[in-house]
Amino acid sequence: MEPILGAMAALALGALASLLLRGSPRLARLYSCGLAGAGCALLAAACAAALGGAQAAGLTWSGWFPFAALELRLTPLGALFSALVGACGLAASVHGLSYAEEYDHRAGWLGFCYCCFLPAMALVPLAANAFTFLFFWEAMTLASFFIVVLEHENPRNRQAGWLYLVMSQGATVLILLLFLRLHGACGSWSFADFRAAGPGLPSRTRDLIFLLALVGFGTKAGLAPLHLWLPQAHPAAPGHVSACMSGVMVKTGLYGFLLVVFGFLGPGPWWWGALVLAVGAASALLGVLYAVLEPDIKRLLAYSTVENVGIIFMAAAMGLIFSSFGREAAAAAALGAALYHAVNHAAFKSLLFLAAGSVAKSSGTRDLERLGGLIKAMPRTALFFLAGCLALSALPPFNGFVSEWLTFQSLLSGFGLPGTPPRILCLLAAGALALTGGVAAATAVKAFGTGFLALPRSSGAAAAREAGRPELLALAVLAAACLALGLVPGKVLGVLSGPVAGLVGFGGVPAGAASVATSGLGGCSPAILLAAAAAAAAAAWALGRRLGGPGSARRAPTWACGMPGLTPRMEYSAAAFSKPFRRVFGFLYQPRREIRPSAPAGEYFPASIAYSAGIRQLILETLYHPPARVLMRFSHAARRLQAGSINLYLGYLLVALGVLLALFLSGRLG
Amino acid sequence: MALLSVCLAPLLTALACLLDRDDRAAERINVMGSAATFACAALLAAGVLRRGPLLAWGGFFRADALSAFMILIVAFLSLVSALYSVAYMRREAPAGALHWYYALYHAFTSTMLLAVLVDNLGALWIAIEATTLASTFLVGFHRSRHAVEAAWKYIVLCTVGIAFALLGTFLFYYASARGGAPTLSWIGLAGRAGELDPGLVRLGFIFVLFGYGTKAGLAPMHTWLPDAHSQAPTPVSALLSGVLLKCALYGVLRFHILAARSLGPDFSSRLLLGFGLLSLLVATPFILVQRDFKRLLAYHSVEHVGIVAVGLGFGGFWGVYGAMLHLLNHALAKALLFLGVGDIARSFGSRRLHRFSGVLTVLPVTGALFLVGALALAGLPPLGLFVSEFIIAAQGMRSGHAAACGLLVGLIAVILAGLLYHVMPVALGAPRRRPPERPSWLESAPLAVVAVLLLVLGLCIPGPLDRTLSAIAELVSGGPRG
Amino acid sequence: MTRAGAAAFGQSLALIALAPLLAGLIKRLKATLQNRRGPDLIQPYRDLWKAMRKETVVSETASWVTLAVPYVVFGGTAAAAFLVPAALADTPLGPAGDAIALVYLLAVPRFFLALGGLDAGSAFGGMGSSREMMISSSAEPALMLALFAAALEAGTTNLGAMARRMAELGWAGFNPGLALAAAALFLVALAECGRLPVDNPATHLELTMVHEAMILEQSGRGLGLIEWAGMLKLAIFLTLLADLFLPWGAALGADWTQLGLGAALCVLKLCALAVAVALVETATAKLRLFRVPDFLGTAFVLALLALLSQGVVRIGL
Amino acid sequence: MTAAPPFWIAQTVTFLTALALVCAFALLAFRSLHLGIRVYAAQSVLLGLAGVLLGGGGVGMGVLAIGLKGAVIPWFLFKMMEEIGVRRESDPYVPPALSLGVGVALALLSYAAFKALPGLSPSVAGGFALSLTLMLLGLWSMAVGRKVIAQILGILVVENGLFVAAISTEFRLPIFIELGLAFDLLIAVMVSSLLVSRIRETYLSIDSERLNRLKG
Repeated sequence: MEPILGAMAALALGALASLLLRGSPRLARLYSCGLAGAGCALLAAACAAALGGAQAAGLTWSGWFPFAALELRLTPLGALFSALVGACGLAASVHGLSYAEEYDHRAGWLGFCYCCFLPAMALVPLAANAFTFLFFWEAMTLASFFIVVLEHENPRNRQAGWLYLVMSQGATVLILLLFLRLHGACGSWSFADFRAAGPGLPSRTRDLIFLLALVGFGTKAGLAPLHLWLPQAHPAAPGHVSACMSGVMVKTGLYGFLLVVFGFLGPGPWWWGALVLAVGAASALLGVLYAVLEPDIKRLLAYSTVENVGIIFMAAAMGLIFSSFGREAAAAAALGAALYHAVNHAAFKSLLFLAAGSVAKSSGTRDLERLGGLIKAMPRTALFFLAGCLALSALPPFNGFVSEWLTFQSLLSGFGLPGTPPRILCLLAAGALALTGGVAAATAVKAFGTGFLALPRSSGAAAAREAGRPELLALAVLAAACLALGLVPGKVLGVLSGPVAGLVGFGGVPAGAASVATSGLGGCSPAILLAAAAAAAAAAWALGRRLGGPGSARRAPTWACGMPGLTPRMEYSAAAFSKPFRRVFGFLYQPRREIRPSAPAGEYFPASIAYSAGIRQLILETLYHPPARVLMRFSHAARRLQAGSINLYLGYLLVALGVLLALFLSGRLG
Repeated sequence: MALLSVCLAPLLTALACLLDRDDRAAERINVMGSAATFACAALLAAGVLRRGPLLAWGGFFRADALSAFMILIVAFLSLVSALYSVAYMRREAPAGALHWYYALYHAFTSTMLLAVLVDNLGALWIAIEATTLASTFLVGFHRSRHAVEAAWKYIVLCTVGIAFALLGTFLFYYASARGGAPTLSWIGLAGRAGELDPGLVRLGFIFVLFGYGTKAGLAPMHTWLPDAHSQAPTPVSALLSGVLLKCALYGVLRFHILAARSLGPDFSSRLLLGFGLLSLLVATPFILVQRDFKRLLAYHSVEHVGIVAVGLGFGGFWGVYGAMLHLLNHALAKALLFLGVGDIARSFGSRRLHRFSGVLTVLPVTGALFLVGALALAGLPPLGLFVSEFIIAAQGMRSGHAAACGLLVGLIAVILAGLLYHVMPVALGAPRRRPPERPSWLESAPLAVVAVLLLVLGLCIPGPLDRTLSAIAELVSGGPRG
Repeated sequence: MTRAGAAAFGQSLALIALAPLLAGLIKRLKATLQNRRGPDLIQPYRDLWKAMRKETVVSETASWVTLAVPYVVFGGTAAAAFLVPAALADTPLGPAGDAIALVYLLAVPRFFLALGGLDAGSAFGGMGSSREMMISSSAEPALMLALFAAALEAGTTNLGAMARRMAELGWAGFNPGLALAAAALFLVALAECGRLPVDNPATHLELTMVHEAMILEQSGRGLGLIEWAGMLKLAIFLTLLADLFLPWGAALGADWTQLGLGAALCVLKLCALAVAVALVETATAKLRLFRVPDFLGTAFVLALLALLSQGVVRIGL
Repeated sequence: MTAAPPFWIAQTVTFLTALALVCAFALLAFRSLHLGIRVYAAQSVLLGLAGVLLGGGGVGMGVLAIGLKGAVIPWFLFKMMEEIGVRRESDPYVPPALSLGVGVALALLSYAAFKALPGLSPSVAGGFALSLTLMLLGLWSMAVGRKVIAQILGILVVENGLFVAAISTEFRLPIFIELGLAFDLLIAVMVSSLLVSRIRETYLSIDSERLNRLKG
């Protein structure tokens, strides 16, 4: 536990330093990011060590509040998530060293919030009693809120910040009620007592606690109907912080859900798993379908976070279903897939957000419509972004493939379950996951293709410069991590068996070679596939050289239907690329299109045409606006209660007294 | 002797201000007077903490843990407001009326201190009636049409309300006749609580709760509160909502102890819980659609008084502990926000805060304090109110009021959304207009101290405060720390 | 390297080598169905030979992606070829990849082809990539569920074991569920390999081509490799159909007689499927682009029914 | 328990308090403010006499009540009305018939409340019930009255209710209560006169209709 306290001390020092050095932004940035990086490195190392070890080091300080002590415990599951925080924090801090120049006018305040955000997020998975968990959970939310509204001059950031804080507080209220209900049952705050009291609760209470956990932690994780804050809040934050938020903060929601449902409640009725599977599938589909249309690169990545969280919750749902039918091995495999995808997503989403941040900084815009041709100006960033895109669309050599493969395997083994309804659910979920995979690949092609290839479509994109060296270092490390995680699935599943055992009491991941991922129904080894493909490519290259000689390529202008020269206006931009999806999935987007030609100057050609297109935010309009409208109408009606005349107020007094006396007479007051 | 000094100090200050026509002198006397009052209060509180309850004048004055706690809050906040009003009122008050203002201000403080210290319930009623008198003139100080209307409603509604409290006091007095010589001394009644006539106690508590509830701003008797608090000068409204409501609640609490000891905790707790939840429900719609900032803060007072009542309603050691802690936290947060809003309104020269944005960038110190106050009021963690609301909610769930606890926590979240929706455009965003003048350091210093206190209370509960709150909780709930 | 391993390795190499022959056969069959002589069978080899020797011309706006695309496409497709059992009911990279891995492995060349299309910056490449991604994302659910239906029947997702299980079952294995899965896979094959109802392989008309549009800017050796990979992909899909859904005759053991018989039967099945493809291509006209999702929707419904009958409730007797 | 008062005194006290109750109802019925003030004066005198007759501590309070509330305050109110020149009738919000009905209901409620208490002797219960009735009627008349003067009258009637409670118990209340009552009376009159004058300055009319600017 001591190294972790050391890490927290380093982060606290970073926060202090950035406050003291408000005067000189450059120093404040370097100190805050540097110390944050050091702290995260220490944290990651300590947690990684604890992942393997069985002994759960603990720390209790009872001098904090009279009714609840500060309890921290290093459980395997908690260590895994804290290690994620450490790893992503390290990469983001290194990247922030040069990236955060863009925010130098508020370097001190950003550094302070950033160095408060990371320790709070790191300590949430280590909390061992309800009050500690809630305190750091709220502190994490508040610190990230201040980062989201860092550039509060832009009203969109303010609106995003408000929505984020209000939805997070709503979720925290549900989580608070959940912990209070458990506390009411066992009279103490520590999670060990919750775990003991959980199974004994009446089934109606267990269902209530499960629903509270799903909605509360689901909102924080960004599951479908509750995800509206995520695509607005994450892009508003600076690049290196939104990487932490998207990569790791949503995982704290997952950690909370797993802790409560698996840790405290234990196996429950199978409809729990079915509900989570349905919500997960909906999140995956909705997330990716909105991502494919999104022109803003950071909002695209935020929507894809909603998709990947959906996939993780689908795998966790399979774990729930299997454990409710008493199939421990399959449940362990499914949870292994969920945790594996959580780790993978943390890696490649941080990589993509950091790269997007660098692109936004050097090209001055986040809009794919105005990017393009960056591969020539920023070749290395483009390469790392490509690696991230390959991982995002789950293509073999990279890590996205293995965890999606494992999820498919657990869905397929769902057909072994007794009874027809679970099988039909697994069937539909498998279909949804496949469609999600396909559209995710399209999103990745759009992001990389229209963003980096062909000609730059704006002066900013044309004048882009390669990212700074610390940024490239962070991106390189993360890209290597994505590749490594993809090539040694067996070893990673072995490491994950500790946390999985913590959840389902049975770590049982089938032993196999380090580079092979096996499940009940089959196995795959990305390393061998990569080797085979490389061998075939080399053979083709050799054949080409023997037959056609050195084969140096000659450069010539692209064919542009005979027009004098290729202009950036001719190439396919993001909106054009996603046009087929807009048509095919029109029922969801209900796209609208407005073309207003101005008064025709000549007979045939109008002087100018105004074109505007957009899609309807279906969820916002159907699920969020009606209750808000009702609440406001009720409030305006209620406002007439204070109508200003003193006679009315005296009437209220009389009525209140009359009611009290009537209650007294009726004896109901006891 | 310390007991008397606490009451006399503000009275003497009031007299001195009254006699001295010169405004500057009045300001100096005011500062010295409030500092002296705070010193006496602190001394007394320390004394009570060390040596237990103190009696003076043959039992007429009594200072137990509850009184000491209240004295400290009243004295501290009146000191903060006094310091603030030196700079603020110099620009606001019409010439020559300043010494009247300070005289009334300190008279008002002394009545509140008297109400908290006196043991005789009749005298308690008189003191609270005296606070109404003093504060009416302060509310109507601006002589504008709105201020006069607010003062008129305030005096009429409160006088009528409190009359019923006196009837309730009569009933308690007559109820004590059954066991022997009737008495109005609280200690006497508390001692003989067992033999009081239960029927009379029930009816008496209903009238007392109705009476002092009107003064405390519990719904539906709260209608005077938004008008009075929004029209009064800022330092006065800070004192009104920060402390005066609490003194009325103190009155209710004294009778709650008597009723709990004679009838068992259920009767009075259920009433308090009912009124508390009703206050929360009534305050929520008003907060969501409020345009005027001071009225918004006034409705927040109704909400937080409701939360304290709910805390007392949940009862038990931790219910009372949380309620008292919330009382302190809210007093600090409300004072911080009212004074902050006063600063901003005066710097921009208009009350319509919705027309201004980017206060944080234009007035960094005041904007930051304003934001801290708003986040505290919303109940966000590093600041005190989160802790007290957590304790109350926990006790709610433990004592079986699961639905009430759910409603409490849900409404707090809705109110958070409403408050932030109003506060964020004002505090953040690009500034549209530069304010003609900046608040002086004298105004911002006391606010900074209050903000730091809120932060400290949010992170941990210092030893002496914890001991005081435990003593109060044991006094009220009778049970040990469980 | 046991005999079985060598045989499996040999069969994959044969598949890669004979893919252009299969494509030539289909062109020749289409020609005879349309009453014309058509090119002879080995014409695709001559095209590849010519392409390999031609000079590579790359557009000025293109980046290293365009140069890397041919090798990634050919490498990925060839690796996929090693996963598919043809004559022998076993695959050289048995444990390395199963049905799901095959689907995702085939996704890699498609991903890079799309990027190659966008790289040159011409409108045609972008249009091709956008349409290709839309078609493939609509096809993936049907493909995945069809393979799941077969996997459920065989109790494993390993392709070799599935072929072996089908061979052992013989005629008993041919139940309605698998027939539906075969139909779904056939429709998906047409869409994935850019055959007629979805995309016209023979045309260069800008508005209709999808696969061709992406490789418009490729030339010389790269173009040759991509064409070869396209033909190989068609061969892979047809072999998959032959093994999983036309059960009888795959060689179980590794001795010469069984291998010879298996190879012969496999060639026979591929010719039958080639005739089917040719028939479909001459009988149907090209669908409008936004009718393709409905086409693939039917494939998805077929696959859904197949999986329902395999996993949930047996359709028929 | 001091000795119960002799029979004839009890009878007259009951008679006097009954008359006071009638006065309270009369206040609701009559439209004119002048008449209202005279009715209030009569009520105060009646209650004062009852207090004197009951003896003990009540004598001082009774004399004070008769003198102060019977004469000084009504004179003060008359002077204030002339100064303001208010029109004579009070045109209440609710027609007199309905307000009387509500008054009766409030009276029944008060008597039921105190009758329900087992431990009380009938005379004391009657006393408290009467005081609660007077207070509720005072509150009701304030709620109904449109003029600011009506509200002041209402407060004074409520205060009379308290006076009844003070004298109705056989134990004499400590001087604090009497002081409290007098203090409360002083406040009601002094502050209201001050405020009425300030309202007149600003609104130039004391119709409480104009006093509802502060809304929401």
